[in-house]
Amino acid sequence: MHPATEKLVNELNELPVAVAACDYAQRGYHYEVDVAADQVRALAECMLKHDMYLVFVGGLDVKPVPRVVYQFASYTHPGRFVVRAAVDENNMVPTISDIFQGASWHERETRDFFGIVFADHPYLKPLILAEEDVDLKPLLKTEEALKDISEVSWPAASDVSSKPEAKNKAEQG
Amino acid sequence: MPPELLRMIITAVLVVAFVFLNAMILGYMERKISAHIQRRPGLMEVGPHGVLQLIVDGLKLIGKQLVVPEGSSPFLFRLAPLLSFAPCVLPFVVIPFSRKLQAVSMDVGLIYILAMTSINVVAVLVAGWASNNKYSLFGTFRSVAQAVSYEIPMLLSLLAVIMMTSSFSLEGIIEAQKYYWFILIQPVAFIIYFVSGLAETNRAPFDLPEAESELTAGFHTEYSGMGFSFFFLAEYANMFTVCSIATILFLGGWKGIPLPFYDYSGIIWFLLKVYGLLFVMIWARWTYPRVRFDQLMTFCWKYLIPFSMANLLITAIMVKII
Amino acid sequence: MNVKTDLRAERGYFGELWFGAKSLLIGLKVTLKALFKPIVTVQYPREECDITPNYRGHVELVFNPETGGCDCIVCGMCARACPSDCITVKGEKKEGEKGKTLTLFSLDFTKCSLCGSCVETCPKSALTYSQDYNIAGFTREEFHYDLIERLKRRHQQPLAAAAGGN
Amino acid sequence: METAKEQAAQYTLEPATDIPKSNHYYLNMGPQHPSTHGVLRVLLEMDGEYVIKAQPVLGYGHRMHEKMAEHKNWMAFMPNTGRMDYAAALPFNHGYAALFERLCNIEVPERAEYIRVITSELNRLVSHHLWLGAFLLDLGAFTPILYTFDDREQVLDILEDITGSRLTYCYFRVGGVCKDIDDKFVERTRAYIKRQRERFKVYNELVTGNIIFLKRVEGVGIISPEMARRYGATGPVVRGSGIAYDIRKAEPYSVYDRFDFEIPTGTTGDSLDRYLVRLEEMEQSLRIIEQALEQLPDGPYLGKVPKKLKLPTGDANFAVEAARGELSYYLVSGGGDMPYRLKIRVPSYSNLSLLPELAQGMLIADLVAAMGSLDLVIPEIDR
Repeated sequence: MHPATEKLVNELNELPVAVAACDYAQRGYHYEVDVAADQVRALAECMLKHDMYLVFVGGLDVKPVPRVVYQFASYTHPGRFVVRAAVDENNMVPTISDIFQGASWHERETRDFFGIVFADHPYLKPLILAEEDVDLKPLLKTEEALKDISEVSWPAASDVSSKPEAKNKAEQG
Repeated sequence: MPPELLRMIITAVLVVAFVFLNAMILGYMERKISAHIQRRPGLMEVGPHGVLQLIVDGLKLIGKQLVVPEGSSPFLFRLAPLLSFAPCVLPFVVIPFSRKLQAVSMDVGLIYILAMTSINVVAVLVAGWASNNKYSLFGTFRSVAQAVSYEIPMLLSLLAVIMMTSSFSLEGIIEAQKYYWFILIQPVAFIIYFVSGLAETNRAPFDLPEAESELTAGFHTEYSGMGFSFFFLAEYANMFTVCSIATILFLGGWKGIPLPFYDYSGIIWFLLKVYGLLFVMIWARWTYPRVRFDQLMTFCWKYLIPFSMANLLITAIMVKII
Repeated sequence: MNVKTDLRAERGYFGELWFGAKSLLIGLKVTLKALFKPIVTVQYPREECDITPNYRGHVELVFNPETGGCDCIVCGMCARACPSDCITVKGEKKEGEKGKTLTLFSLDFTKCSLCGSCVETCPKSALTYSQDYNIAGFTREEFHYDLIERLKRRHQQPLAAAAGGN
Repeated sequence: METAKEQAAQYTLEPATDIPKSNHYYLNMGPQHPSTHGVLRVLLEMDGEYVIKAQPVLGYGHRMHEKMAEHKNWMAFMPNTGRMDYAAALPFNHGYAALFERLCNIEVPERAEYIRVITSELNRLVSHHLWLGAFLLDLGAFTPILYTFDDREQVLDILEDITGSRLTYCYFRVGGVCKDIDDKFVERTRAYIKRQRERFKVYNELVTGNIIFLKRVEGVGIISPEMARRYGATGPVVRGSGIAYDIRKAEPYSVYDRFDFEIPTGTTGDSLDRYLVRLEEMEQSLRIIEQALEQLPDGPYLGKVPKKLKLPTGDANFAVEAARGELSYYLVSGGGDMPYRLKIRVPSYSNLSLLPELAQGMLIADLVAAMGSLDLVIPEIDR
């Protein structure tokens, strides 16, 4: 682990967030972070302080509440963080567009596609969709397609042995 | 009919005919040269090697509607192309194409030409303002500022030649180059004049009034059909005028080694020199990027004007000494 | 690795003039050289480029000279593999033959994204890519190809032409 | 907090300067403008020739690729990836194929990886050629675009011979590529590399050393490393600012760790640096291709892949260095063979998002130059 990443992880651990190291070869990122909506800004500030840049902000429509997915990486050392923030009871997440200015467009796009509202965003107008399509929210899942968060996450570390790709490999062989 | 009037009518017809012919030749030259510089064949469809393309284009432009945009000033909008075209024709009256071929001999021929070419900027101003289009207005701003500031080095460089010959008459200046061309002793003045000429005619790299990538088409964005073609004609007529002044003042006008067809050797030499300079103009256009507006001004005030003034001063001293 | 920085050098008043004039003349030299070089473009409708045999146009049925038709067994794999649903395959069972006989193979080329899934999934290799690249038309219906018809036309025309010659 | 909620819920909060001062005015640059390359519209608030505020307006070419991905298996979506970035489609192919390989743990034959690298780098050259011509066209030089297109055609011919198409490639497959390269390809590519090296001299003579060009791009559109980071800029934009960040080195994928190449970086982060970085990148791409052709192993070009992929539940990310910067596919899977959600992080999106800050106080001519140097592909931004 790169020392800079280590420092960041240590600092993140002080926040009330759940940081889990992942297998890069399997997932393509190094850390998975679960965070509550009210901790998003603190996390983003921490990322900014440690020379991370914002890769993207996106939405993920799951039960029980939709998630906002942030990805951070660094220009100088390997260390890719996927942050999943659950929206609060008002379908809202605080904006980080004043911390990472690049988040502004990503947040507007997420508002377009998922209807997730970013509190305090200075200009939350539709970006990609037309203004009359403000309630279209095309990426929201239908009731039957909607899955629980546990159904779209990796199985817990304990049952790594029963990973589906092991099965895939067996099929190939 | 009094012979003087007849002469005037013939002159007018010939001059206007020449302006159209010149625009066609230059249009063809420009498109062919640009094509070959870019390693493509260019016009190939109408006539052998596309020589008739410009006639077809002209007919097309005549046939097209002049769309007057909403919110524009219709009278001024229609006036501007004419205002641009008419003054461009007039300088041709005094240009000595050869010893014998000159419509009107004027003692102040040079001043007359310079006065006429300066009117063009008014046409551009009217066109841009009347179009009610922000891009056109931009083009106009730029064009006026550019034309006004480049007039200074242009005149200063010409003044050096005038000082040497003590004459404003074009024939007088040509006669003074009996033994050598003035480009040999006034190279700086020639370069300054030519660069200012490029700027005056809005040719690349100084084509800011119609900068395509910034202003779509600048002052003539809104023009179509004949309105546009008048601007087009005026541009080529202006180019010809600028190059013929350069030929007369620096390259010895129609003087040259006598050719077998004696009677016509003067006009052949003159046209050869003028079209040679026009080739350089076209060649430069298809080579360089466009300068930025403030750089255009900086170049004028920082380089052209000091150099032309120094050149004038040295010329004055040399004239006094010799 | 840093890119070259000598372009940013402070040159002074006359240095800049010298540098600029030189660079402009070099530019003119490049374009003048190009002026006398042969052209590299093709006068398109008059002459056409040689297209590589690997070009992937829309799909065509492969002609089987032994049967005089195509090898399609109407399994429908191509239609299922197509991401844009632009292939329709129909066949009917004929007496005395095993398997189905192809009666309709239509391609809606307006929807096709030229991915090649159909060709790759075909178990009998009965599909191939066409070499047509300058396709144009006035209506959408012109791009609804009947591939059986096209196959027939492709392999009857040479015969007819030869017959006409005799 | 209550007011913040109300504000955000309205969605129609106007920015402070929506009403221009009396001497300011709006200028619509695009969607049909010679220098916005495609359907980008930039709403400019101008004071004379100076830009006070620039607001890109997006979505004119939006096709909702992310939604389409949720309803298609990998092969059905593969053509879509090539249609996002029309100028360099193969890295987009690459990322998507490699993402599934990562999720399903599929081995790719070595030869296939080499073919992928070679063709991706050729495609990067195609993209940079297109950019170079268009950038100079923005600056008012008409001729270079014809020269770069002449060279670009050579690469396109090579790629067409292998992939079957010229622009929107659909060449990579999960587990390899769909067609093997042959000796003719190797030969032609070698010949092309030789030719291209000669051509760089022409570019340098005609453009790089030209005083007008230098004056137009030097000090224009300066992006500081800090600013690049705040906006998440990647690719040549961030390298122009002096940060040596390249996914090919930072998180080596495929076989990029086997080649010796360098990451060109600028010093000031202006348009000139971005120009030089891209030009140098073309040279580095040639180096990579040369080495890859040298090391090209024999073997199969397509690995063993189950007919129907079964995705594990979970998420995975795959980042590749596309021609314009970092391309990330982030896939969330709920089993089955289709993604539950696919987020495509495209480089131009973040690179363009810094335009409003970059454009403040610029001349309109500089804005055109700066936008050209960002190398935008609008269908990629709109997706």
